[in-house]
Amino acid sequence: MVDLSVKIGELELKNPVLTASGTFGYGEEFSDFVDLSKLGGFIVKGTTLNHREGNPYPRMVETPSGMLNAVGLQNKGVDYFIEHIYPRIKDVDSRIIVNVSGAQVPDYVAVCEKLAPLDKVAAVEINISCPNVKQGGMAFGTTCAGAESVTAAVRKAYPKTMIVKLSPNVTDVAEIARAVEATGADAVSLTNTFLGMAINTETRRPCLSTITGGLSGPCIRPIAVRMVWQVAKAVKVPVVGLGGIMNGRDAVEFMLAGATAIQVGTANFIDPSVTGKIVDYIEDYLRRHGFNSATQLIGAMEA
Amino acid sequence: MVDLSVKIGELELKNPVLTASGTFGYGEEFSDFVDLSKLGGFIVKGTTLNHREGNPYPRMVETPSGMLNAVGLQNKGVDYFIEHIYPRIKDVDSRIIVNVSGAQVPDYVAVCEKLAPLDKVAAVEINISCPNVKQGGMAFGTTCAGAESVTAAVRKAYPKTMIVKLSPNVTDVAEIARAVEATGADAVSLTNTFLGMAINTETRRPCLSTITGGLSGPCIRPIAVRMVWQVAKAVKVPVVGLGGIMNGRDAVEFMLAGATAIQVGTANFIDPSVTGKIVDYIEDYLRRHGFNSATQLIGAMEA
Amino acid sequence: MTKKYIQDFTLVDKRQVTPACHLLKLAPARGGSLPTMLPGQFVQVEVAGSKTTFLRRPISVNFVDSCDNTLWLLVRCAGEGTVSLVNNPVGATVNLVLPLGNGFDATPGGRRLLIGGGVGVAPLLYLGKVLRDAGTSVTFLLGARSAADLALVEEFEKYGSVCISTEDGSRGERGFVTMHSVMNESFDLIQCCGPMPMMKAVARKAREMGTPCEVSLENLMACGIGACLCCVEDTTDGGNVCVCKEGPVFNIDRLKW
Amino acid sequence: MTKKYIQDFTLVDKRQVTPACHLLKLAPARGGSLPTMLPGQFVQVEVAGSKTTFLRRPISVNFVDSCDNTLWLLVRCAGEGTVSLVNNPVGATVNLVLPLGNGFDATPGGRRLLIGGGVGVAPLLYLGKVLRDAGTSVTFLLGARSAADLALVEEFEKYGSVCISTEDGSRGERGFVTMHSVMNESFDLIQCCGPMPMMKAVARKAREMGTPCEVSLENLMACGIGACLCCVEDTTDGGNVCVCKEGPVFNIDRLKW
Repeated sequence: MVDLSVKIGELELKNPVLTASGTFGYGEEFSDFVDLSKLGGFIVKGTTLNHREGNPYPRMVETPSGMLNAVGLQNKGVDYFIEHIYPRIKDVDSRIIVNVSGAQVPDYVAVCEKLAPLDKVAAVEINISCPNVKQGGMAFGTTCAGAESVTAAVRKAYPKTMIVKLSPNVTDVAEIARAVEATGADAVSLTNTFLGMAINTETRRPCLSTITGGLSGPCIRPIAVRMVWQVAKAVKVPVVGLGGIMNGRDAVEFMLAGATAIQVGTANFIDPSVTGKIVDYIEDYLRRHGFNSATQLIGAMEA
Repeated sequence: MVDLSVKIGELELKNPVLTASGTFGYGEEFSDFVDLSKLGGFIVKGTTLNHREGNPYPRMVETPSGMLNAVGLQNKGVDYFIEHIYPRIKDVDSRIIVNVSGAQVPDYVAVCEKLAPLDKVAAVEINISCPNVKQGGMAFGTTCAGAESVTAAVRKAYPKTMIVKLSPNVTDVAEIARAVEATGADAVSLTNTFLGMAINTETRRPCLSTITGGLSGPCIRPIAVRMVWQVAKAVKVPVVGLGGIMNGRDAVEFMLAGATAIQVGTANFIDPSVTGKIVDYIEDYLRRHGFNSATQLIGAMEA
Repeated sequence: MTKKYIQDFTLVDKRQVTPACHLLKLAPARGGSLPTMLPGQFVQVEVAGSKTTFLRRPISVNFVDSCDNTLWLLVRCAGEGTVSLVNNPVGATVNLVLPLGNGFDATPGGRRLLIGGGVGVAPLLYLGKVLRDAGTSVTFLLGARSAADLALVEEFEKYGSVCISTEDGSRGERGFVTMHSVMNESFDLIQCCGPMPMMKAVARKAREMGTPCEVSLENLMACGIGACLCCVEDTTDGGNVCVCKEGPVFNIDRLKW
Repeated sequence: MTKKYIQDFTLVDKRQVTPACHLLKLAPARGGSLPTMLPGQFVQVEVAGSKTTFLRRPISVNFVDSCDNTLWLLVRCAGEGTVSLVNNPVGATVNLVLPLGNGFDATPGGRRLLIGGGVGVAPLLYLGKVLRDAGTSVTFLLGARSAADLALVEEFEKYGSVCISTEDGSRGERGFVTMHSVMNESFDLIQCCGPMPMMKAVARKAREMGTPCEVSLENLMACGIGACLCCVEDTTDGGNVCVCKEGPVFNIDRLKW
């Protein structure tokens, strides 16, 4: 009998498999394909203080082993989430984590204050790394000062588990990770998408309405694994790893690199049932390799 | 009749197609597959002051739409190049550019001083972005001060065209590009490989002897195109674009983003004859789209 | 909303019907009956054998043949993904996510004009069949560049009267569908699928005639189930909505064109 | 050095010869004769139909059949790339870069022992044929886990005497090749290809016996033509050298094991 549970700060997860913000809707979209109660948790899409229409179409282009997106945090705002969506999903037997974005620090604080009273919202993931918004977003995630300002402010306002989602578009991600750890993050998650672009050479126009967008998918997995490895060595708080996880093997790779839990993102678009399979794979992997707890995989790479 | 020629500083190329350092040997390895005189030029592999054995095996692992390598600048040193290799290749009717690496600034200077007298070495490409060496390499390429120190010193010692090869593993590549432009670079080339890693989950050991390596291939092309676009807007000197170019369409994409010339790297491993096909594609593309000169493609994306 | 499945199918029959289009007939790999599908819904097809294809490809339901329990997909070779898909040998396994989207208004009654252009004729076959079975009179108006590009005309004739427009006049009336004489007759509802310029022209015409009109959009999409928010269309009532979930079929009153 | 080519071939015949291995026979797609290939050289095979395969796969030349102008490749299904390769239907086009590497010492004369393990027997068939044609006496020692895993034994018997070792004793002598009685006879040259542990054991044995020995390495490689410097082996005389160019065949005196 193997124990799949892991802990992110105070937060206990029944297994390390989470879903990445913006790739799993509010869970409901996937209930025909996967038993949500089988997941360690799901991270609902980027929520902002006010309603956001997001960026104009086209917002997506396929790339080699990946895709670029420029959704731009389209969402109906935190109040709509609390009134209309939370009641529908709160009874799912899994952890609900809300991803929070903002243009300025007070936005993050206001959203987190509104989410704090919700019993079934177990944690927030602070997004300081969205590449697809003009103000805020990645701007906060690419400097220590910016990252600290958001983390410290939210820490004061939000008592439960706070995960800070880091940008990979930096010279030294470990330095940013140390900065948010020092200012009160209970965990860090990485990586968000990589800033990229593509051009239609026949029309000579950019493929995305915003020209640049966020690259995700297995194409960037080797970079994400490296960053998770660097950050796990640099901080004491748990690291949540993501970036191109397509199957159970990839999930294990991130854990061996130092991740305590993992997030499945783009893979949900290709196989909406993949998260359940990943949970099964991890359990089988632990058995095959003679481990009795998922925690034994964390940083277990033998260099 | 279309004109394929482009200029990198003082250096005239018969067409924009170059080969990336470390992916085309000294040209000779490819002479059975492509007429070298058809290329705009080829960049011979990273040359250092002294002989280097490089890193231990294993040095390579396949990744989704790409590969990680950790060769570590294996080469026989600049003197061996001058005595044994240069005489063999100097009469090829194409431009020879030597990629130069070093652990300290004086190494770069010494190598460039030795190369300067060679008539048929048209330019040097200063590698301040190798992710696979302990000292120097990427360390110089990830800060403006480091990049400036190498660029300024080589500029004093080397009178011909100097291209500085930039690292993508930075927060703001445009800032580094401006720094090397200000200190005397005639052109910048980007991107070098992205720092990544992969783990064999069955052995739980890293796939590379050095744990981390450089990621190349079409997987990272969207990031490289974005960086070329940002740099081309930030500097006046020509930009040489590379990163996952697999065919003529990809080459055109980089030029539309702002590249004056392009380098073909990893694609040479999969189709050793690809460079010739890319030259043909560009010529055909110009015809199809009613251009009469390759220079008209540079930065011609309509945003 | 219809229940969604991710399911393996077997390619049981394959036929090239125009220079650009192949008809694929798929049956559930493990037997059993087909999921309930509505006319105008689509499926997300996994493309296994192409290096350069990462995402699934959305293909509209062309026909559901309850007699031999097959799902028909009309696939236009538009790129490496669709080429690789039609190159599957008969007997190959193809994974589908289905059924997706809302579908056309299939409420019986009134006179319907179903207008299709190119591969856009695909969803109209199943729609026509369902309407005809419910006793609704159906007129198809099929447009193509030339006679050779018309797909499955003989199938359409089973379910309604068929009018044809070809740009070169090689079959039916010469010109675009909007110039076809049948457009002068009166209908209670126009339902249209085809290239964007054609659908916009049809929408204009429908507004002139004051005839209600539905169009089926094919915005670029990743997930097909309303999660990625990539395929949005800016609507008059709801702002950016997912074509894969609230569409692909929209009444033109909701569209800003 | 043999001239290299990048060339399309047609898969003309395919046969599974062991649970893990398939024999593929390839002929030049546009006709013409095969390039000159030396025993022990290899080819780089493009894998078109696999999402997860980016690089070519190096496969050693198993046999060159000048009668029907085919190149034989013995392919072990080791991952998605090789599986996709053997799943090619007869008639499929396969692109090769060839011939690559140095090859075995094929100078006639003396008594040769050719030792192969698993799929490593592949290059020894063509080597044995070339040696036998030159009047050199050839003894094959083929090793496998069990009888079912032995490939092409009847082919080997055409070119020399065949000794067999199986780990389970289901055919020939039980145990590893290094335990086979034929190892007690004296040879002028041992040439070996197989799993690394086997080749190292053979090398040890050869050193004990004072018999010259060549082994064929299969270090992971990208380009196959000496450009990427990924497949290096650390040699006693030359430091890190490319297995794809200076190898894959090395005299054990050059190796540090």
